[in-house]
Amino acid sequence: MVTVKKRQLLVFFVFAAAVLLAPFFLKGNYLLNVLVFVGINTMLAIGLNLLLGYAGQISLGHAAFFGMGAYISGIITSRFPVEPFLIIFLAALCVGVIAFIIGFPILKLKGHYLAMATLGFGIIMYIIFNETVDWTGGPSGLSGIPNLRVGSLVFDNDWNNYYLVWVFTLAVMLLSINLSRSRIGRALRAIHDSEVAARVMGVNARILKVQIFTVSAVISAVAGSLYAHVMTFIAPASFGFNFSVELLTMIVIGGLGSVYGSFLGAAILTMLPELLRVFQDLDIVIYGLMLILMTMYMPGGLIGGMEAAVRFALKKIGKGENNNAQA
Amino acid sequence: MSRNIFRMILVLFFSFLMAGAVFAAPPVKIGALFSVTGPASPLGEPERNTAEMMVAEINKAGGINGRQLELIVYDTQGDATKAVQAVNKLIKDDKVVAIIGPSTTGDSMAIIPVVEKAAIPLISCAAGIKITDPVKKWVFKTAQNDVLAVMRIYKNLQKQKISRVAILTVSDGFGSSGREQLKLKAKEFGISIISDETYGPKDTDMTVQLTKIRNSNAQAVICWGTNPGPAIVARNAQQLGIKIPLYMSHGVSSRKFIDLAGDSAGGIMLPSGKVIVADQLPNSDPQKKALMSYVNKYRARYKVEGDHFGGHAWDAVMLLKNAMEKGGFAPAAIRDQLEKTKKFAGIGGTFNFSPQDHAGLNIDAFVLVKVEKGDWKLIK
Amino acid sequence: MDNFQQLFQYILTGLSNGAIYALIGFGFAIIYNSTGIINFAQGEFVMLGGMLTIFFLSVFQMPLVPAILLAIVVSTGVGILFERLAIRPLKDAQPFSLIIITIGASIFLRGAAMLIWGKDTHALPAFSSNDPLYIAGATILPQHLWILGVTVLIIIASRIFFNYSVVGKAMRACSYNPRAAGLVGINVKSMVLLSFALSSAIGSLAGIIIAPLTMTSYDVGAMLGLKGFCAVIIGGMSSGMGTVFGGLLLGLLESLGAGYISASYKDAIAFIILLLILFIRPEGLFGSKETERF
Amino acid sequence: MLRLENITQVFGGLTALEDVSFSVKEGSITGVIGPNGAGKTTLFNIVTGLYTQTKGEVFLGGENISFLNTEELAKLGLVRTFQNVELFRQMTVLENVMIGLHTKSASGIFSCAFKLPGQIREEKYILQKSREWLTYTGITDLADITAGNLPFGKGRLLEISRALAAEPKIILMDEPAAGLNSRETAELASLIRKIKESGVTVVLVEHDMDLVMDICESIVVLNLGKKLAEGTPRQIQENPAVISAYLGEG
Repeated sequence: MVTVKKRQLLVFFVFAAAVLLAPFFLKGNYLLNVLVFVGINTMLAIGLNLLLGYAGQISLGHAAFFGMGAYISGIITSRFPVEPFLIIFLAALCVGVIAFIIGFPILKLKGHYLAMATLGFGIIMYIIFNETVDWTGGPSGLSGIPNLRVGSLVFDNDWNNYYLVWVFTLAVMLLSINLSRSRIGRALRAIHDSEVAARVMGVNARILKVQIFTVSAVISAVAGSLYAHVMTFIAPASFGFNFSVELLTMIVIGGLGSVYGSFLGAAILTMLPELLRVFQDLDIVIYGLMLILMTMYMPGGLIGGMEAAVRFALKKIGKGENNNAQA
Repeated sequence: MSRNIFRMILVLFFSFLMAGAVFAAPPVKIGALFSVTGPASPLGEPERNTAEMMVAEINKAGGINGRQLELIVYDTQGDATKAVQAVNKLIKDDKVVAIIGPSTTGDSMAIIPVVEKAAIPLISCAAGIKITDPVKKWVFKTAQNDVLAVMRIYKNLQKQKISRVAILTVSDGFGSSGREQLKLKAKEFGISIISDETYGPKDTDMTVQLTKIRNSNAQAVICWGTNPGPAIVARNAQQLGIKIPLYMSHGVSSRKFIDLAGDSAGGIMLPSGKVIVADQLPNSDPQKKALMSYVNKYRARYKVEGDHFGGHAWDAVMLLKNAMEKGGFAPAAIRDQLEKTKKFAGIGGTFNFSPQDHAGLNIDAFVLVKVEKGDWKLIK
Repeated sequence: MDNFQQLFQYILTGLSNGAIYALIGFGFAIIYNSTGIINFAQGEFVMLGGMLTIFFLSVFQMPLVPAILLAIVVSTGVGILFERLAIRPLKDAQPFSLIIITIGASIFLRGAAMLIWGKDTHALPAFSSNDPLYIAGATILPQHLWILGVTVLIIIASRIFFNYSVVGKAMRACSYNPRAAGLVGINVKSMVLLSFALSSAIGSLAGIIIAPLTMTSYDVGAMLGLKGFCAVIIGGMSSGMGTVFGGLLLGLLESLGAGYISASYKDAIAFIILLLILFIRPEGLFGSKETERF
Repeated sequence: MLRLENITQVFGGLTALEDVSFSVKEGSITGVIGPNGAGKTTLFNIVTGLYTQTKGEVFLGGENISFLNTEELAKLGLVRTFQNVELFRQMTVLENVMIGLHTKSASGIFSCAFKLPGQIREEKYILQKSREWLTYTGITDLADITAGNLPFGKGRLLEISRALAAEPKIILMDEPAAGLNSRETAELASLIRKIKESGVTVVLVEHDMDLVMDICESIVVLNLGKKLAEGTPRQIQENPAVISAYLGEG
């Protein structure tokens, strides 16, 4: 057990080191810009994964929390001179409170009904972003959001933004790994497998589901806030149902219940337009097919498939190591 | 003074380079961002088609100053995030010298900070007035500002002594921008908006809004949207027996609108770029030549009618071509030449750029047309 | 014009839109009741119906009625294929895998339609005349009557089918308890297949009869599908008549909301009602409460 | 220890339980028997708070627990096992038992995410205790296997280990011998005795009469939702009403 823990820590540090060193190899490359968005999407995917992958509760409206974070940040900073970074916490706090309140009635629902309720919530929020033109700028968007700054350091280029976003992303990753390896993480997975049995063992499923929903929303809001300041422009189209589905696709493809899977899925989907450019308009079809095929034939996602392959290889070699590498 | 000398050296240098190595010179890369898929695809698709057609044509004619062009098109899907990623790739990876598009105001606003910083000229094909107002150093646009369309309608209303109007706008970027301008300019023309309704881009029935308008004592209705919404509005208005004049925006100035609205389109008026009535223009119209050539070529290549969205891309490519012919292929030179463009008769109108005006068009860019017997009729 | 006439027009509009939602919702309910699956791709069958009819009309120059019939047959075929290829191979699927698969299917179908037929919007000619009918000062189009008529017909047909035919009864049995149904010799798999076939047929029919009014394009399915979904939730999944009332109620509330509150928030009104129903009475207004099983 | 008073449960128009009362002595093994459909599992569901009874009250150690949640009951020391074995199938055997210690730990989301010192200490305690419980039920060697891959009999043992990890005062077992072979049943019997000897009260619903007669000190018989009889195994075996109910059932 101790070795598993140590190995996990090692994996995380190797990953973190790779992330932090990457820009030195990508200087001046547009990939650095793509990786900024990979970071933001990784954060979002992890947030959704905590809810869906661990606790087994689906959400088709997560883009709404992302949007709320972005709009709270964007509207306030484009109007008032607010202390930088304070706004991120403010956005997270507001969204957290809202998620906590609506979490109680929403998470009473299960399965398809839960999916529908979260979808409805997402659409309502999208309509609000779209229609409150005086605040959000409506469909043509909100521009003139300032970049974040610390003293004389302004986060207005890819290099700076990369570190800004990835410091947050790595923190979210580490905290999620910690969480998944704790009594709370286990309780969430227990709810996923059998809610009744979990409750019989004293797990307060109702509260815990609302709590993780809130945490997930807060992570999304932080991502949204960062997104607003990186882009300096936001429009409702980025926070609609399509994006909620895109997030879902990320974790289905990457791996449900896996932090690194979230990263993998986010990276693939963020770069997908690049990879599919050859196919032009075909990408939407491929995207739909991928969702179906992955769910049918690789329910553990790519990370699950890779783990299975590694385990198989190890077995072949004869090490036969027992691992339960679920981060 | 020294700048001019520098520029001359640059120009000389480039011409020398090209004269010496016509065949060896790599093609000049131009980036294009259009929302080919997604909700704004009715705009993005003809734009992409037109741009590809024009570049192919230029290359066939020997390129610009002997150099071939290479058009790199990315799809923004009408999503700001994807637009920003794509523009970064165009600039940093493909190393384009200029960019045309995007199709929507939102996408344009999203990428403006990026092109401004990278110092790459952008010719947007979106209509939102805020793209070039205030003027941004590197940003130009070819789509007529929607305020010009608003003024064209209001002028006509004034002429008919109509002062009470109802507006019905779609709640997307196009409609909300139109709504803003309609409200802003009303007073100037002595018009009061007595009913202000909206509908969603995916709505399939507008009877309720029109019933409200019918009961509001308005003398005319102005509907602002892109297909298919306004066609449904036209049909619903006919169903409800609304007799007051119905104005549409330039968002539906294509053959498609008449097809969709059927006989309910009769009598509807709208401001439009001249492209749909190209053959009805007098030969004296400076744009006529360009318009006819565009209409014919587009029909020959794609088997459908070209519309004014494609026209925005036509203008963007041609403006670039002119600028590059005069100033070479350096981004800064292209920008400077663009800003000097005068009396360029394109599809969207006659462009006159200046350091104070990067939109370059005036109200003459629009004509008012009316649907008569299933076709567009120019109103003089 | 007086306020009463205005109100009456809202009600008429609301009811005719509501019938559309009910018809689409009906397709959801059929699949849900025999499999417990909510088919997020249902809206795409609505799109397929309209687009296929236009395709047959324009490309093959077919007359209207054969084109409609062929469109329904082809959409039903797509529904059957979908069940065979993507639903049946799954064993012990969790709800969220099914949600993801049906969402994937909806994206796929929409994308395929875009590739095949392009991004243009098309209008189908009205089945009968286009002259509005006047009822107490409010107007309605003959096509609306077609919609109302077809909805009523489908309701009657499905009542008869589910209550009196052997196959219909077998389908109902599967919904109550698939294992028990299997034990008494009902072929559960073919019942599931049949439910997909039926619901895609009804969906495409809905898409066809509304296309003259609402126009159709590759992406018309998503919003209509969601509205149909709201209709079933409001009415109650388990109740056929409930779905109809749910649809009509949704249509009415939408048009009254748009008329008296704000047209901008019309869709928000639909979804707020959806949430309220889910929170307060998840079995729907007309559904019967199921005992929760452990 | 556990007392049921006039429990009635109506589903729709159907009365599943009618006016059932009995009590369970602390430190005893009590069996609840009856033909299929007698309402035994319903009774368990009511006691453990999964159903809310239509009428009647439940007391645990003198405290009225009629309207407490399942999870609150677990904190008070009342846990159960399920007829069909409800394991956390995607988790390992060890992790399943660790869930049993949920009520014995308190770290919240915040301290878990940030690995505060208290949480680390707690985690060590949970791990150590869980291993002890695996030893107690003799399945230590299965610790790292995914629970879904366990054979049925071992799953049963795991479910009991998990319940014990919560250190309950009283444990309700729903047909613990169902699906076990005779050797496994014998092992189960001795395990249940061992549990009882450690001071935990046991209530079981069971069809295996030999097992019930062997280990139970007191038996409650339900038939068609009503209490038919109550007493020692001997008394029950001789009760004419019970005999006719069972014979009548065939």
